[in-house]
Order: sequence, then C-alpha cells, then structure tokens
Amino acid sequence: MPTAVHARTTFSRDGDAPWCRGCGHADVFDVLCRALVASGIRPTDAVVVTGVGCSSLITFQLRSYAMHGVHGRALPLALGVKAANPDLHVVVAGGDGDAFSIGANHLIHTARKNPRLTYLIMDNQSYGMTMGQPSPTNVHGEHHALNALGVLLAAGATFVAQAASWRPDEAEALIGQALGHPGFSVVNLLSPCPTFHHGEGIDGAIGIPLVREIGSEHDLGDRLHALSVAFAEGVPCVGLLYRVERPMYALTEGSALVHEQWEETAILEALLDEHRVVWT
Amino acid sequence: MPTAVHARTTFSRDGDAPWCRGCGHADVFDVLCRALVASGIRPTDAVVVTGVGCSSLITFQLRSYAMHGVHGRALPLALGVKAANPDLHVVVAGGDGDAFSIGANHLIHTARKNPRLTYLIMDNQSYGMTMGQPSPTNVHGEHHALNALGVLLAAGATFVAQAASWRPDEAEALIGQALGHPGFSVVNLLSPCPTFHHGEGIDGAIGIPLVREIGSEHDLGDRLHALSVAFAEGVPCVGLLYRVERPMYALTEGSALVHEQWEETAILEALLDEHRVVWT
Amino acid sequence: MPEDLLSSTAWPLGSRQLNQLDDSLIVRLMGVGGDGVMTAGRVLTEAAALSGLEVLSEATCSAEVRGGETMYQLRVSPSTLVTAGDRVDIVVLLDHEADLAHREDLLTGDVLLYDSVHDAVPRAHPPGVVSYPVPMTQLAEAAGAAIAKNVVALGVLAELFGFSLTNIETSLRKRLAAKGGHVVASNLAALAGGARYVKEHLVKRDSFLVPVGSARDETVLLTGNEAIGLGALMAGCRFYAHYPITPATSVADWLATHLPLLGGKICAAEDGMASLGLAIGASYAGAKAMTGTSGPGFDLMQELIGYASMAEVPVVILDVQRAGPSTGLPTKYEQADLFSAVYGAHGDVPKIVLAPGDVHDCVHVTVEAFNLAERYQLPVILLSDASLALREHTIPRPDLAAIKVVDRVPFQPDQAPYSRYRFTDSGVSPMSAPGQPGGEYVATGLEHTGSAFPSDAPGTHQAMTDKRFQKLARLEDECSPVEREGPPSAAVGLVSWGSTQGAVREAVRRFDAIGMPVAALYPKVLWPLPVKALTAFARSVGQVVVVEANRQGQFADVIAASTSIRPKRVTLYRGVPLTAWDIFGRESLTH
Amino acid sequence: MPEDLLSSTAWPLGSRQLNQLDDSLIVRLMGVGGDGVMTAGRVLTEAAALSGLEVLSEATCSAEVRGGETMYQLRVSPSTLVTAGDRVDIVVLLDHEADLAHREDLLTGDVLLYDSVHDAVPRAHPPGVVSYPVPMTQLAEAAGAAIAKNVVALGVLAELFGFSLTNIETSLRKRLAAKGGHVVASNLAALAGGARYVKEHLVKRDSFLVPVGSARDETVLLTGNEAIGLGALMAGCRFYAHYPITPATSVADWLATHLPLLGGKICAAEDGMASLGLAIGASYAGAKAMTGTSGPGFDLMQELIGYASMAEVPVVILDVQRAGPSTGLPTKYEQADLFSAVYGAHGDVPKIVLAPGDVHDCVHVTVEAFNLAERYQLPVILLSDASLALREHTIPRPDLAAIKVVDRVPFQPDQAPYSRYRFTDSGVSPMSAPGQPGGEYVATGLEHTGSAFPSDAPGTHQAMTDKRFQKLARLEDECSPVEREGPPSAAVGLVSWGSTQGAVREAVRRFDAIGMPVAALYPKVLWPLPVKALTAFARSVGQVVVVEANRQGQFADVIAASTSIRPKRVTLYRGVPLTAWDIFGRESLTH
Ligand SMILES: Cc1ncc(C[n+]2csc(CCOP(=O)(O)OP(=O)(O)O)c2C)c(N)n1
Ligand SMILES: Cc1ncc(C[n+]2csc(CCOP(=O)(O)OP(=O)(O)O)c2C)c(N)n1
Ligand code: SF4
Ligand code: SF4
Ligand SMILES: [Mg+2]
Ligand SMILES: [Mg+2]
Repeated sequence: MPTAVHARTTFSRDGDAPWCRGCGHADVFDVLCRALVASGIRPTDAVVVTGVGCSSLITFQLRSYAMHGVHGRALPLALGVKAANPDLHVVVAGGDGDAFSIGANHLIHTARKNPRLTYLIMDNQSYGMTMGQPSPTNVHGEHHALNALGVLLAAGATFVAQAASWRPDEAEALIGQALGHPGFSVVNLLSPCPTFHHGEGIDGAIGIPLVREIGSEHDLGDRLHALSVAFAEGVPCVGLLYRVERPMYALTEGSALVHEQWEETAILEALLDEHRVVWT
Repeated sequence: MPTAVHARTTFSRDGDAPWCRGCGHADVFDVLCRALVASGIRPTDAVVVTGVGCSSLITFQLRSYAMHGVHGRALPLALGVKAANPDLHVVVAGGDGDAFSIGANHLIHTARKNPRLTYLIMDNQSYGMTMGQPSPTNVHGEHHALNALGVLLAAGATFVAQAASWRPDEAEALIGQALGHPGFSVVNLLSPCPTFHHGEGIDGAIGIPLVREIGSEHDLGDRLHALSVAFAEGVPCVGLLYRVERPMYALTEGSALVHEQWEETAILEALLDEHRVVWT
Repeated sequence: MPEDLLSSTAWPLGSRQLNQLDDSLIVRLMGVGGDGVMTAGRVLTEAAALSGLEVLSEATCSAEVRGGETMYQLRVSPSTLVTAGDRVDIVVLLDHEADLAHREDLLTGDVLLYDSVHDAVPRAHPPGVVSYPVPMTQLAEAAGAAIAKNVVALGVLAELFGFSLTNIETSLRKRLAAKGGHVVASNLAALAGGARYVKEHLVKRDSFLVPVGSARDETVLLTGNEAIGLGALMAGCRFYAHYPITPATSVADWLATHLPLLGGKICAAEDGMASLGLAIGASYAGAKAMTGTSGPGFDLMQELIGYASMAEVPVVILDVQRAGPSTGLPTKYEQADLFSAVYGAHGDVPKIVLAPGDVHDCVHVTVEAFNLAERYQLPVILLSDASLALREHTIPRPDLAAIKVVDRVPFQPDQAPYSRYRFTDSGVSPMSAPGQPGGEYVATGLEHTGSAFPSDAPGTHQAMTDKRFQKLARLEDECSPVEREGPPSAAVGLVSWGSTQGAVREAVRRFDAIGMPVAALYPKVLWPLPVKALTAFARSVGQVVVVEANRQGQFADVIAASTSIRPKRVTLYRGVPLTAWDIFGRESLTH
Repeated sequence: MPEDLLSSTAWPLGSRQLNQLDDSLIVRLMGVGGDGVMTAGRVLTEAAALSGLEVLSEATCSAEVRGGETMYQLRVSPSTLVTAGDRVDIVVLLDHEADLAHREDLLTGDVLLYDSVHDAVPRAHPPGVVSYPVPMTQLAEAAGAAIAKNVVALGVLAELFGFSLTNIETSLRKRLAAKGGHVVASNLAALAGGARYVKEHLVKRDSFLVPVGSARDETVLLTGNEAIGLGALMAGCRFYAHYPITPATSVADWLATHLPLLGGKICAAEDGMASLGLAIGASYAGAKAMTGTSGPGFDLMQELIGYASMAEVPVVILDVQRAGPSTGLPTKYEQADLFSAVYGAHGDVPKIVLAPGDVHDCVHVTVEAFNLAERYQLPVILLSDASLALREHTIPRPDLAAIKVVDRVPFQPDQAPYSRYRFTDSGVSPMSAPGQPGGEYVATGLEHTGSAFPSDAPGTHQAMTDKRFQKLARLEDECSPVEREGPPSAAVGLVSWGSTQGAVREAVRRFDAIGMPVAALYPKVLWPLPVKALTAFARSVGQVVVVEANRQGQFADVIAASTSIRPKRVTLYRGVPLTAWDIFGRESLTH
C-alpha cells in the first residue's frame, strides 16, 4: 500500500515509494531530498549510505550514489567512502535499530572520531521491517529506553539535533545545518511507524504528537546543558541541542585516494631499497 | 617475566601470574580477590566472565567458575549466565579494548537494561595483548579519547566508579560497593601497561600518576553532576561518581532455569492441546 | 449453488495430468500485503483440519512490509500429504496486482475467483479456466468490515466448494475474540455475505469440491516455526535468545508466550553476536539454551560457534534459511546456508548440523538437536527454512512419553580434583555447573589442557583437537536419523535434505506410478555426514542424485568430499521451493 | 678461536643424515619474551644476507606478552633455500626456561651455546653435543647494556662460526640509531665483548662455519607480512583497515609507515566488522582497498564478505591464519581457515581464495589478489599464516616493470542509462565511482535487477546468481598461478597450498636424492578450485597426496568435492609448521 508516487526531483526517482501509508520515513525522505538540493549538493557527488530496515529503503528512491549496506554497518561503510574520497558529500541514514541496536558500537566510535559525516536516524522506536518489535529507544512500560541523544553527546558527537517527520520545515532546516557542519552531525528524526508501533511521544495515531521546542537561545556549546535537555522527562524535544567544532578525523580529510601509476614507481623503488641487501 | 608468584588464597590459585612486571592488572586481580572474599562470596557461587586480552587472563588465576570468552563478548555471556541462574554472583571483567572498542555495543545495552552484574574494566588505554596499540580511551596528541565514564552514565549504568590499580584499598572498597549494588555496576580501573603504554594520566613510569579524588559529599544520584566530573579536563578522577537504583532487568531475576521433567509433562500436553484439531 | 452439485461428496477426478493424480484439493490465495491473505489462508487451513482433513500449506510474502505480493496455498486431502502441491485448482485473487506472475499456472477447468472491484470486465486468463468475479470489497463494506474482503472470500469458498462454514466461523472467532464483539460480528457478516452472494448470483461451473474428512488419530496443526518452538520445549530448552530477523522471528514470538509457562526465559538481544553469547552463557550455567536467526545473523555468530565448540558448551543454533547471500531475498526460500553451517567458523571446529524435512521433523529433529548438543557438548546447528517456517501442517500429536530427552554428563564430586576437559574414550568429559562445589573451571576458547589451563604446547593442541573430534566418531551409530523410501534397489536414488523432502517424496510417488524404480534417502543429520547410510544407499541405486535448492550443490559437494559417491545434482535457486515436477519433470534425471 | 679453523672457508660436511645433505648452516636462538631473541635473530639474518648469503628464517613466540618462549631459527646458505630446516646445527639459549622442549633436536656434533649465568655446572644435554657456556649476562652488564645478552650472543656467534662482525654492526646500528648514541655504543661493546670472550676463553670443538657468500642478483630481505604490504602497494592498494590481531598486526605496522608515502591511508577500526566495512566503502568510492585480520576477526567479517560479493565491490581480505578454532593458539601456526574462507558466508557466495606459499609469493600473490578482485569485482581472500608472517627471506628484488596491475572495468558515460549490474558475457559489468555523472547507483546486498533495484522475482535471483558466478567461469584460464615440480610422471604427487610449500619442496628434493619419483603441485588460487591443473596433475601421478596443517584435511576435501581425485591426506596440526621430515619420513606415503 505505497503512500504516494514521488515526483521525480533532483534527488528522488519517480515511482512508488516502499513505505506504508503514514510512515514517517516517507516524509524524512522528502525532507532529505529538499535539504540536499538546498545545500547545493549534486546527486553525482552525494553518497547516501544506509544499513537495512524500512528507513534504509530510501537508497532505492534516490537518484544519487548510494550504498544499501548490511544491518548496523552503515557507518564503517560511509567512513570508508569518505576516507577514499573526502570530496564526496556522504550522508548516512537508517533506522533506530540500525543505529542504536546492532550498530551502536560504530556510532560511538564515529562520534569520537568526528569525521565530516551527517547521520540521519529515522527513529520509530521499533524494528519496522521485522514487524515492529520494540527497539532500544522504545518508550513503554517496564522497558528502559536508551537515551540516544545523551549517548551521542557523551560519545563526542559535535552536532546533535532532533527533529520530527511531521514538522518537515524544521527538519529540513536542521538537516541543512547538519550538512554544513564541519564534523560528525547527527539528526535524530522522530518518524512514526503507524503500522506497528504505538509508543510514546511519536505516535501519530493519537493526533499530532507533542514535542517540546528547544529553542536556540541556549549556549549550543554547553554539553551539560544539552545533556540536561536530552535527559529531561516528558515529551520529546526538537531542535538543535549541541554544536561545537573540534578537529575532524584526519583520515576523512585530504584528497581522493587514487592509484596513479606514473608517480608511484619511484616511490616503490625507494621502498624496495629499504629492504635491499647487497653483498659488499 | 612474571611479576610474582601469587599466594594461594580463597580466590586465587597458586602459580605464576601471566603479567609483566608492574602491570596494573596484577594489582586489580589481587584487589578483586580480596573484595570477593570481603563480600562473603564463595568461589563456587561466583562466575567471572571476561573477553580476551591481558586483563582477561585473570580467569586462569582464579579458583572460581569462569568464562574466558571471545574478544568483546563478555557481557552477553555474563548476562546469559545470570539469566540462567540469578543466584550466582556474576562478575564481568576485561580490558578497555574489550569494553570500549569491540564490545561497546553490549556495554551500552547492558547499562540500559540494568541487570545485577558488576563490570570491572581494566583500563590501560591500550590493547596490551596485541602490543600496545592505543585503544579508544587513549589520551595522546591528536587522538580524541572516548569519555568512557560519560558514555556509561548516559547509557544508563546505575553505579559508575573509577579507581586506580595503584590505590588498592580504595579500589577494593569501590569494588565491594559495586558487588553489593542492585543493578549494573561498573568500576573503571586505571591499570597501567608499563610494557607498551606511555599515555597520559595512568603512566606509572613517571612516578605515581596523579588522580583527583571525587569525594563523597556530592549527590550520588545527580547524573549531570556525575557527567560534569567525567567530562572535567585534567588528571583522571577516582571515586564513586554515580549511584541510583531503578528496576533491575527482569530476565536476570527470579530462580534458576531448570528442566524438571516431572513437572513439565502436564504443561506440554496443554500446549499441544492449543494446537489440537479434532474432527467434530 | 445448485443443490445437486453440493450434495455430491465425491471429488470429481477429471482428465488431469500426472501431477494431479490424487484426491486432494488445492486452493491458492493471493494478494498484496494488507489484503489479509495470510489470515484467510490460516482460517481456511484450520477449518479444513477441523473437518478431519489432512492440510498442508505453503505461504510466501514479499520483503516489503507493505505492498508486496503475498501467497498462501493450501492443499486438503483425506490422506497423507507431503507438499502443498505443484499445481493449483482454485486461485483466489484479493488484489489485481497479484495476478500476473501466476496466471500461467492455471489450466483448463481450474477456477479463478477474484474481487470484481478491480475489473468491470473479467480480465484475461487462459482459455478453459472457470472464473468467478465477486464484488468482495463491496460485500465487505456492506458487512461493516471494510477490510474484510478476505473473509468474504472465505464465505465464497465455503459455499462454492463445500468448506465448512461452521469451522471457518470457529477459527475466525478464536482469532478475532481479542478484537471485541463488533469486529467478530462484522466479520461473520462478511463471511455470510460471501456465501450468500454465491447462492444468489453464481452458478457453479467447475468440478471441484472439498474432499470429505473423517475422524483421525490425535492431530495438531502447527507451522514449522511453532513446531521448532515446541520441540525445543519438549527437549528441555529453557532459554531462547534472538535478535529479530525474517523468517526466524516467529519462533521467538511463539516461545515468548510459551517458554515462561515452563519457567523459561526469552531474551531479545541487541545483535546476533549477543544472542548467541547469551545462549552460551545460559548453557554454561546449566540451562538448555538456543538462539535463532537467519543467514545474516548466522554469519555474525561464527566466532562464537567456534568458541562453543572449543569450550565444549552445548548450544543449539537455529538458522531459518532465507535466500542469500547477504540481505538477499529476506522472505524467500533457499537452502544455501549448508556450507556456512558445516564449514563456517575458522579452524577445525567439531559441530553438528541437522535439518528437519517437514513440520513433523521440526518437532522431532529439534528435540534431537538438543539431545546431541547436550550429549556431545558442542554447538548444534539446526537448518530450517522459509518454507517450513510459514507452512502449516496437520501432524500426529507428538507423544511425550515416547520422546527421549538427553541431559549432559554431569560432574560428580569425588576425591580427585576436577578436570573439566579430561580425556575419555568418548571424548565427552563430565560438565559441572556454577554453584557445584569442586566443579570450578574456566570455559575458554584458548587451547587448553585437561584442567582448562591455556597451553600452546604442540602436543596439547593435537591431542585436544582429537579429543573434541572424537565426540563425533560414534555419532552415526548412536544417532543419525535417516529415512529411506522406494524400492530396495533402483536406477536412480534421490538424496534430499531439509524441506526438499516433500517434493522428492511426491516425485518418488509419481515415478512409482509410472513404474520407474526411484528410491530416496532423507538424512536429518547432515554433518558429520552419515557416511554409512549414504554409502549403503549409493550401493543400492544406479545413480545418486542430490536434490537441493541452492546453486553450488552444497550437499552434493559435502557428500563428494567425504565419500566415494559422485552424485548428480539437481539444483534450483529461484527463491521459491522446489516442486515434485522440478524433479519428476526433469528429463536428464532418468536418462 | 684457533686460526686454522677460522681460515677454512669450506663448510665441513660430516656424516649427517639425509635431512642434512646440503650446504646450509642452521642457527636456532631461544629465550623467553624480553630476552631479545627476535632482535638478535633479525640482526643475524640481515648480517648473513649482507654477506651475500641466502637466508630463510622461522620464528615463533608464545601468546603470553611476557614470559613465554620465543624461538628464532635461521638458515644460511650460498644456494637457494625453501625452508628454515628440520634440523638444527647451533642452538643458542638465552634463558634456561627455553631449553627443555627442544633438547631432543640436538644430535652428535651439534652445538649448544648458553648463558652460563643460569648454570654453574653445564646442564645435561644429549651426548656428543658440543656445548659452550658463555657468561652472557655478565658480559652484557660489563658493556653497560644490561639487557643486551642477545647482542653478546651475536658476538659469540660471529667469532665462533664466522658471521661477519661488520655486517652485524651495520644491522645493529640501523636498528638502534633512534635510541641514541649511548645505546649504540654499549651494544657495540656487548658485541665486542662476546667476540672477545670466545677468543680468550673458548676452544672451538665443533665443525660448523658459515658458508661463504657471493655477489647475487638484486635481493631484498623481507618478512612475509612486509612482503604482503609491499605487494599491496605495488598492486595499487591505497587503503588498509584493520583491528589489531596477532599475527596480522605487523602488516598494518608496515603499511602505517609506507602507505602514506604513496598517498594512501590506513585506519584502525573498532572491530573486525568495521574494518571490512571501511575497506568496502573505500573500494566503492574508487580506491583499491584491503583489510587484514586473523581467524577470530575473519569470522566476524563473513556477513560483509557476502555483501561485497552481492554488491560486486572488489575488496581484498587478508587472513593471516593462526591455530584455531576460537581464540585458539594466537601465535601458533595452522592452516585451518580454508573451509571458512571458501565456504564461510551464508548463501551461494562467489569469491576467490588465494594463498601464498613463501615470502616471494607474499609479494606476487598479493598483487594477484588485487588484480582478481578488481577484474572480477568480488571479495578476494588471501590466506597467509603465522609462519609466513614472521619468517624472513632473501628474495629476488621484485621487478616493478614486470608486474602487471589490473584495474576495474570502468564505467563509460554514454547515451544509455547506466545499469550497474547489467548482464554481460563475462558476468563483469562496468563499475562507476561516486563523482562520475551518470554513474549513480545503489550498491546493495538485496537481490536486485541489472539496474540495482531490489527484486525478489524468482527469475531475477537465478539469473543474477548465475551472472555473479559467471565471473569465475574463466578464472582458471585467465589466471591461476600454479607451480609443478618433480618428474613428469611419478608414483606420488604431493599437493600443497600455502606455506607447506617449503617443506614439500624440500621433501621432493630428498625423494629425488634417494631416487624416488615424487612430483608436487603448488596451486596459489585455491578457490575456485583449479580443476584442470589438478586433474592433469593427478593423471601424471600414481597417488595424489594433499599435505596440509589442519586436522580435517580441508583442501583435500575441497578437491574431493569438485574433482574425481581421491587424495590421500597428510595432516598435522601441532601448532608448528610441517617439516620436510614430516613428509619424507612418513612411511605410509610411499607404500
Ligand atoms: C545481521 C542482521 N540481523 C538482523 C536483521 C533483520 N533486520 C532487518 S531490518 C531490522 C531492524 C529494522 O529496524 P530499524 O533499523 O529501526 O529500521 P526501521 O525498519 O524501523 O525503519 C532487522 C532486525 C538483518 N537484516 N541482519
Ligand atoms: C575478534 C577479535 N579481534 C581481535 C582480537 C585480537 N585481540 C586480542 S586482545 C585484544 C585487545 C586487548 O586489549 P584490552 O581489551 O584493552 O586488554 P589488555 O590486553 O589491554 O588488558 C585484541 C585486539 C581477537 N582476539 N579477537
Ligand atoms: S512498517 Fe512501519 S516503518 Fe516500515 S514502512 Fe510501514 S510504517 Fe514505515
Ligand atoms: S603487555 Fe601491558 S597489559 Fe599486558 S601484561 Fe604486560 S604490562 Fe600488562
Ligand atoms: Mg526503526
Ligand atoms: Mg587495555
């Protein structure tokens, strides 16, 4: 029951979308396409890297380069792409299961390293693709949810924002800022799964879910303040929690890795010389 | 070049220790043995579960039950042990590589779930066993270290402390408290690797490394305060950062899983009845 | 419906091909996700079972959560069934999208039933096919259950072909009870509406009727995944860990409700490595434990499979295979994980691989998986697949008294210090559990001495490797369930593993019907290879042919590697199960 | 040392056994971690190489970071060497702990040199062994370099057997330069001290002298791991990712210094999955990429290996095998990861497996690994091992001009829309890289159409699986390096893969010396199996015998699975390399 036929745009193919009616991921996809265009990025220079899940199906709707990887490993793949060619605009995307369950190890280490990557996490608090089991971010009864924003902040992400699929303009603006951030930027996108999930805070079934706007008057460089916002109980917050700059991961800077045969012979001969043994 | 011959104690075998002279892990091992005895735990009821690394070699010095697992998977193994038999005292131990590099995904999820487990991380800021490469917690030059305590706090650990191998009494006391904590307790033990590592803050080569005592006057239930301590620059802190109680992971509570044939037949017949089809 | 036809109870056998030479009726329901194909199929299956019929179904859906094609085919018969059939008698289309790919399956005299909302004019279909357009959507709306066109279709099927309306009602009520009285009422109205529409508007122009059932021995209706859950519980499994993955998840769903009834626990882990780690930990602590996954998760478990083998911890790993490699075709059928099950983890890793051939096996081979894991203290891999996972089958009620459950050789405290891995004739050493005084030891993946202390001395590794493999030396004699069928000597001997068994059995019947001597062997333990049984079988036939649903001929390779048999291969890897026709119709087989 | 002996340059050949029938000298240094065995061995190796000799060494250490036994054996010869020898002429003990296990290797006339600090009275050793106690520790202390007893030993070796003191000095200076003048000076004093002690206190009572070297063709001295790094660079590798693991780490160490010189990058990942993910990502973006690991990390990579195969991304995965399974014996030797390399990932996964047989191969087979990965766009697994990793060998300097580097078939923008996975005769489809207009596509592990769109239609999966396997169909004709040696027809034909090659070559020479016709085949591409070469070889010999260092006879099984060859098996799995004697001395082989 595809939602709608996407219009062919710079970033989006035409054809049926793969998501259920009302799925937040479809909205996130639209917003991403708009933000990419607004940031002046061309499909040819963009690589969108995902894991596996309903959210990761965005790769097949895109007209850019993309990797639809394996579940939970989008970040290492993306880091490899960016290291090999730092000129590319690399966007990582996927579900909360991908990011916070099977893939959280990579998330922490990417946050620590601070490469110039933007990660869009489509958080429906569940594993949509496998029929809606609660994910680590799921808020319900006895289940203790992972404070994903808090973990990101603690791990060293330099840009942490949260948006909601049902507030597209704000989401687009935040994604735009993330794309411009010199370092690892994460936008956690509350993106309801109307088919399976009836969780707290993001469930559109009960009308438009409430969110709390963070506003921008606070000191964006104050990590403890950002953490206090992330930890606050009640309806989820939306907005930019934290933004600082620190040195980016050196490996993903510099120029593209190319194998240029005309230059390398001399260097290789010198390498061989290092290991040379001559009878004297 | 084994350090010393361990005396046979309640928890420690006799025989050569496997660590280099001056290795912090040997001290941590002694302290653990003392803390276990002081907590009234018998080797028979204790299971120490490690990953792989120099630190994980403690399993072979112990006289208790133990699993010397694979690199990075100590926590799932331990959770399985505890789920199968909640009466056991399950202690997880290992290196910072095990905990914060390959195994950090499990760390986050265990912190979130809050089972009654104590995790002793022997943090030498390096992969000792593979010749001292810098680990994620390594503090040096350009390398951005993972704020491991911060991540643990954000992920939901209910008991977070830091101790130093060269301050054994304090370490023993903190481990003792951790063993008594109803929930997931972590003690990060600064434990220098004199053979390979010359990192900041824990390097015994430059005399006794400096630490900052946290003291106990602060509100132990204030997560943001604990985070501020964890994030503070300068010499590492030692002491108890945070302690709260919240419901423990239900799976690791209750009684031991046993297969009791005399009781089960009736239940199994009832299960079969559920699937029964009768021609009527 | 004309009275005279309804009163006829005999199933009219027309002039059909060999693949239709039986007394079964086959109904295929098709639609896209959300059409309720699965529910309708299950209800019809249960209704037929309640009518005293044998029922076997086959279901498949698309990887897309919504929008993909769903198919549920059920076959009902008064006698034993081994497949859901490689023909179809009646096709029900709940959505016009679902039509295209399968139209060619229809033959003269077959029935096509479809929701006429999609087509003002009946759509094209092969000549001779009897088609019944029914305004299912409108009838559902009229009944006040807009989405219940699937239930309308059930009413139509009941009225046209004689499925018991009462039994359909029973099954529907059971499923809908939790949704409240209103839902039940409107669905029953939809059911009645479908039946009424037939009476009022259709004239039966086909020759199909449901065969008549009768009292049978105690029977249960189970999907393969439920049967595996049940087998696990019977074997004493008290701990199940998993990370969701299609098509394994429903094992967890079933166990989540049923394990706790026996004091067991189920754990949803953060990834595949954690889920196997949990199971190994639980087993170390004394519980019988299992984890379940499918191909991609199975890949992640290889390191810990090696650990369980090295540390000699019993554990059962269920891999409900889907079509691979990588993410592959997540909901589709293939038997291509055999190589990774047998050879996957690095090093020389003793382990056991089993595969159930049908729903009945899903119960009993699962029990065996636990028994072998406990008896030999090693990882046992249970290879099921997407077809078994979803199919339903009426099978004889398992007799609990007849099921043998094996426990691990326990540690007995005695004078001597405990040596966990001490050498024994069988290679199996007594295993203690934490809490037992005197049994303390380290379960380790490092090479070790008898007393579990690490050692990299050359002698130790060789001796310990031999010890661990020694455990498997007697496996075939002690336990290696294998079935043989067909004449004692035959020109062709088919070997099949896992769920190709059904198609092979059916093919053997057809070969028999045309007087061709074809035998078949169905090993359930695949690794260590049952060399004796295979060799004996090979001696009794002219040519061994291994039939399997993968490209490389994985089992054929395993057989060739360890026996002198040079099998021919029938390999198909279309993402859908092999059929009897794929075997019977293959000329090269018998020439 | 008596002048008359020193002036003799011919190597005196006593009455030795067949395994000693050559003009080489073998020195074994032993100690525990921290004794500097490795450094002394490497210095002596380099010194001998600088003297114009062929040198081949074998080294092993214990898994314990400190305290375990370390062994370094080097063999020097004026002519070609294929192993470090299965005998020993001179044993140097730097620590008495290291003595016990190896004493039985000493024969009459052999030399035992040891640090007399440990023993006031010379310790027991086999009768006829010439032993020289030297107060190495004291001499080191006297030189002001307390830990330099290893360097003292070098001085002794030089003086007693004629190793060039100048060359030892050259090598020492190079290694110590970074540590400052004082360290260099005290070490040179230790070296001189050792030499002086011989002159002043010892009388040479043995018959060994270093053979005389001569000018050779351009030669380089490399460890296997360095050679792999070098091969990678030559092949155009510009990205290497890894997570530390013994014995693969030194490849990363070498590349960390050398990759950047060529504008390449090296990344230390957080685990094995990440390291392969990084390499695949880099390759997708256009770089030639590799990851390196050993067994446990290799297990973790299986899912992504399947992904690379499915998404058709070229990538090289180096597995420097150690003894397994699980954590196993981390520093010890075994060739038991073949099964997991060939069959490891779930599903039908086309991939290539290569194994270098010696240090020379480590360069050239690594180049081939990249060439094949790029040519066929799939994962290529390079199986090295702990012996190759640490051994040093003087090999002909690789001729850059002669090395053929293959790049992937590039995407050419043209009129038609780009179809990444379009069908071609070879199965290989042109591959674009991000940044190229018109080349946009999704690299996916889902089954897909030619234009990379997911599809679970039965036809697609079968056709795409065939396309991916089609790439391998011509491999053996296009490139499958395989060496054959021995008489054109022979009673026995040995097949060896990876580093057992050396022992097999040496055994073949000995068989030849006693007039036994034994041939040998050394395939470098193990998978897809070089069926033609193997079949031709099998036809030329009486009995094929596969020699390998694992228990299951893994390569023998792979051969049996895909050919009509029924090989005999020589399998050893002691954690140490096989020797020529293990083959030559095995009676059953030739009977
Ligand atoms: C290794 C592995 N484990 C499990 C799966 C099954 N699986 C596919 S998607 C998914 C989770 C999807 O959840 P999320 O990432 O939140 O995406 P969503 O579908 O909710 O958008 C899982 C568990 C898999 N494909 N691979
Ligand atoms: C899957 C896997 N990857 C890598 C390794 C190699 N390895 C063994 S221990 C270790 C790291 C040890 O570091 P840490 O956990 O901090 O322990 P330490 O030795 O410093 O005490 C590594 C990388 C392994 N055994 N298994
Ligand atoms: S199942 Fe949920 S997450 Fe997946 S497409 Fe449907 S609504 Fe979206
Ligand atoms: S290498 Fe470092 S961590 Fe390992 S035992 Fe030695 S000092 Fe300890
Ligand atoms: Mg989700
Ligand atoms: Mg460490």
